Amino acid sequence: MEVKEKKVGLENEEYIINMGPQHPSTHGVLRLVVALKGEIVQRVEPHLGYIHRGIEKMCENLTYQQIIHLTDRMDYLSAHINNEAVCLTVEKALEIEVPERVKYIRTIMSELTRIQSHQLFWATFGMDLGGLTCFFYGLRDREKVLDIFEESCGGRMIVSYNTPGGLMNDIHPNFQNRVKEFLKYFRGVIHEYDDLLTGNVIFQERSKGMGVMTKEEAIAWGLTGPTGRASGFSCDIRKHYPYSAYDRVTFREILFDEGDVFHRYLARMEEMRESMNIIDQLIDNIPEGPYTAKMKPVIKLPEGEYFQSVETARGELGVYIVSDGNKNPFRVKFRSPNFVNLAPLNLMARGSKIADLVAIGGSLDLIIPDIDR
Amino acid sequence: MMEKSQLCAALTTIVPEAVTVEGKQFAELTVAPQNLRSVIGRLKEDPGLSFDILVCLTGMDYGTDLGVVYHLRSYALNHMAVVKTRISDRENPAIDSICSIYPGAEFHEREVYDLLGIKFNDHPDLRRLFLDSTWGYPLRKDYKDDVNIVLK
Amino acid sequence: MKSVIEYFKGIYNGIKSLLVGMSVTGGYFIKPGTTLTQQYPDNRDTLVMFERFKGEVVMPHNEKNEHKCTGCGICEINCPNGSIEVIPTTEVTEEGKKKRIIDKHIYHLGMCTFCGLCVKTCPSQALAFSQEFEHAVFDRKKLTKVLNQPGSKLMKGVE
Amino acid sequence: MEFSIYDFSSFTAWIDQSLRASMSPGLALAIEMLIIGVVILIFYAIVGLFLVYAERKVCALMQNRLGPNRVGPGGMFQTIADLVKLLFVELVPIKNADKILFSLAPYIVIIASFMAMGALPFAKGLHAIDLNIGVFYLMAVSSMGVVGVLLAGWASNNKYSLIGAMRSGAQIVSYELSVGMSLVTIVVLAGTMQLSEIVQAQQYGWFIFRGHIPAVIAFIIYIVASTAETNRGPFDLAEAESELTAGFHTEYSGIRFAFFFLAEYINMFIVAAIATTVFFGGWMPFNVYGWEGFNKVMNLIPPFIWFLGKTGALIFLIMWFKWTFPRLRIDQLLTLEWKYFLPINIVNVLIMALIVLLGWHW
Repeated sequence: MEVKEKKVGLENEEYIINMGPQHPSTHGVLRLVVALKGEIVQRVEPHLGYIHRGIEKMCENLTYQQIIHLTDRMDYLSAHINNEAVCLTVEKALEIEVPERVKYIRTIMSELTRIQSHQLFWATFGMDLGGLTCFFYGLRDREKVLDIFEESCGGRMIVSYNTPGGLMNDIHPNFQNRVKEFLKYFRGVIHEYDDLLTGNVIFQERSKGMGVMTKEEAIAWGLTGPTGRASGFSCDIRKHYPYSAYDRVTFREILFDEGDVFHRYLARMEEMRESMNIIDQLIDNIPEGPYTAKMKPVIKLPEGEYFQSVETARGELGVYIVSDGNKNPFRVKFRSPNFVNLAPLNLMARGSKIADLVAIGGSLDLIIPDIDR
Repeated sequence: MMEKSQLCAALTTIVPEAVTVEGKQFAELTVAPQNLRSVIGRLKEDPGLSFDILVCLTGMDYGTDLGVVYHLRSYALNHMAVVKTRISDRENPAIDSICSIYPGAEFHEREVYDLLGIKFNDHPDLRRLFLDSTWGYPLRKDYKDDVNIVLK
Repeated sequence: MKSVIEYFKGIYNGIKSLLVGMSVTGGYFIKPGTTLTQQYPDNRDTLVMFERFKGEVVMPHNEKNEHKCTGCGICEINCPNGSIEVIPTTEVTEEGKKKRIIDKHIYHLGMCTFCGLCVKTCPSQALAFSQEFEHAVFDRKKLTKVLNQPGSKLMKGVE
Repeated sequence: MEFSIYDFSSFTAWIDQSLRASMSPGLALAIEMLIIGVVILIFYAIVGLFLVYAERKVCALMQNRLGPNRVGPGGMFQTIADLVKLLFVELVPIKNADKILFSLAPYIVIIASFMAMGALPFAKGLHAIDLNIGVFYLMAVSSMGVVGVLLAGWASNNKYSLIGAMRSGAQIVSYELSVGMSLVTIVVLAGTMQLSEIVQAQQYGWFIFRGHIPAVIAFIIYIVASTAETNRGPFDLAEAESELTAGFHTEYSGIRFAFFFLAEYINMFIVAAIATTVFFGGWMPFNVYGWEGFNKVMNLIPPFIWFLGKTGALIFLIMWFKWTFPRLRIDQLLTLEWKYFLPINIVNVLIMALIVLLGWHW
């Protein structure tokens, strides 16, 4: 009798494993405490803070120009878009209209950033699922975008190209040619992405129907970006609240209804194509003009609160600046998309297998420095 | 899509206990902490407003008071509103959690608790998120850290 | 019957998708010319960085060992990380006026985040980015550099 | 004494006779065993090192890279350098690990692959032992490695290792079935289990051609199932890098890890060699009945070159799988076996038996 009781006790025992902070599939220092029953995930509990640098606190002692270089380091794959978010907030507060040229360049740069971010997503997602070759193809193509960045901005990932009122320097004379060259090249090789992964029967089996978020759940949890749009939640800031030159271009908002891993992946693949179309519409029409608006050397925002959202590669990045009239902000808050997208991980992964947890985590495309800030 | 002034008028009728001001960007509501949950609940449920998504939840330290700022958005109707609340008790600040209304608020509230020390009543899992329990509340204005924060 | 057809259709489509994937990798295997690897230490001589590449902050000197830095300290104020220290001194000019000139322009490469604000805000364009990217050193002290060369002077005409 | 690279039987017989002439039969047998052991050990090391190098180069080219190219010409000695490094790496002791089992596990894995090596016919007359149940023996010993994997996972006192080992157990037990069934298909066709006779029967036409469609299906199933049995991608669930860090060998370091690493490659060689022997005529050159001139040219190439060439081609195929496909999930892996391979295999064996009974094969 006693033996039997013991056995029951063992059956109810959860097998707890620590995924991370150092683990190949967490893409950084995220720690997931996973309670398992056999291979089935019972509960996932994210533990954060391994790369918390207190960016919001640091911002309180920096000027608005100096904040820019910190935002590069939040979501390092959307560095340009993060820069733009802060710049737009400051410009909105000062009620400055930036030159048309700046708007066009910012939009092109943002879309290039989105493309390279999704390329890296494709690369690492393939690797998460065990297709190691994807990693190299993805990075190979991403290198070309980074070269464009390096030529104009001077940095590859950490670009710091935007500054309140405009850009740090004008685009390189070679910029347009290089971008067109890249678009031509990338249109030629993007079919490989589909051949290698999208169409693959193993990949489809692994990703279809996994980690489903319905539209209602996605809205309730505030999922944005491709993650939210794969669930049918129309949340593209570029469409709803156009900024920079997005009101001048036509593009499709990628929406799917299924909300599973496969459609999150598909949403990103489609977004890459859509981004190329946006760049196509803008690249030949960059107006001549100054690359920055006239700005005072010391920027002091009028007292008040300012909020601006932009669409990064992962979702909505909100910048909330409270100013008390000084050259330093009183409070800066970044509503980072990854932080919000991570929250329902437990909901998505419960009841699936460890391998699915990796796939689900990969499909959210988490950037840990953006979560911790 | 409603104009800001229209939205303010609608807000005043639906949530009369909140003070509605037309801010620079959005309609701003100031709510007493005890009314917070019911106000936000009504903002979400009302079909004319339908604030379906909590965009941002910010903890604030105004120097004397602590505060929480909620940015709500309706994607269906394309408008935004800001709900603000202030807590004067710095020693033991507490406010109602809105996790039951917006499940996505869970992490946001944990973050605010972690960095500002504001407790959220009825939060399902209120623990510190980034820092360990021996740490202070770094986003408070009176936070002192002589080792890591060097001001020139 | 329908399920049987589905079963075999599934097998057929699955195998086809696998073969398509294999054709991509196999295609690259038989085209070894497509490799992109840069053999880094070997191609050091031919490796050219982009002209705007933010390698490290330098202070360009002309052939007469003159620089443009007036020692105003704007770069120091603008640096978000405190990686620049300007140590000024005074000098008596020919007209007998006291003038602030630079003694040492200290640059901590280890703290620099390459945001470019110092270069951009310098009123006399005294600073620039070099394309040097091999920063690794064995001693952290070597990352602290004095940018103005010993015995250098302020260029004529720069105020 | 005549010696030819086309037929090793006279050479081996000469060694046997000269040994027996000078000493007692027991001692001669012992010395023969010793010689064979040393030869296989050397061959084992060479094949292992070469395959590691080959895999790196193959995957590098598939991924648009160059692969190892620093040590020696074209990076030839990279694997040797790695081996030397692994020999000097500290064997990290694991707290609370079952020490005996922990150190035993890599040896079991490597012995299992070693044993299979002995029965392979490399060329005419060049095999250590020609069992009359050769196919059966190969299957039996090659599946022994799973014991080592299970021990490694259990003894490591690591949760990831345990999951990896359990996956490996489930995987190998299931896929052993498919491997066996697909080999049985050919055994039905050949009418024997002796490897030398299987090879001999394929002189004019390899079994994959002679057996019509059932043989082709059997081959496809065999190559997939054996990839799974060797724990290689896309079936590398036991060591799934992105899920279980390194699975069952997470805690191993130094030479113990090298054993696991080497065993994986040798197992790949063995399954490819079995496939070569059973489906592709082993060391038999590609002969067509009646084409005398063509056959003569083909016969000029020595048999062990044929054998290694065919094996190499199959190994390349397995590598190609690994570097193209994403990994399966454990339940899909088992579904593939029990829902697709097993029923197809059973029907396949029946069809093959029918073909043999009716004499449709040629």
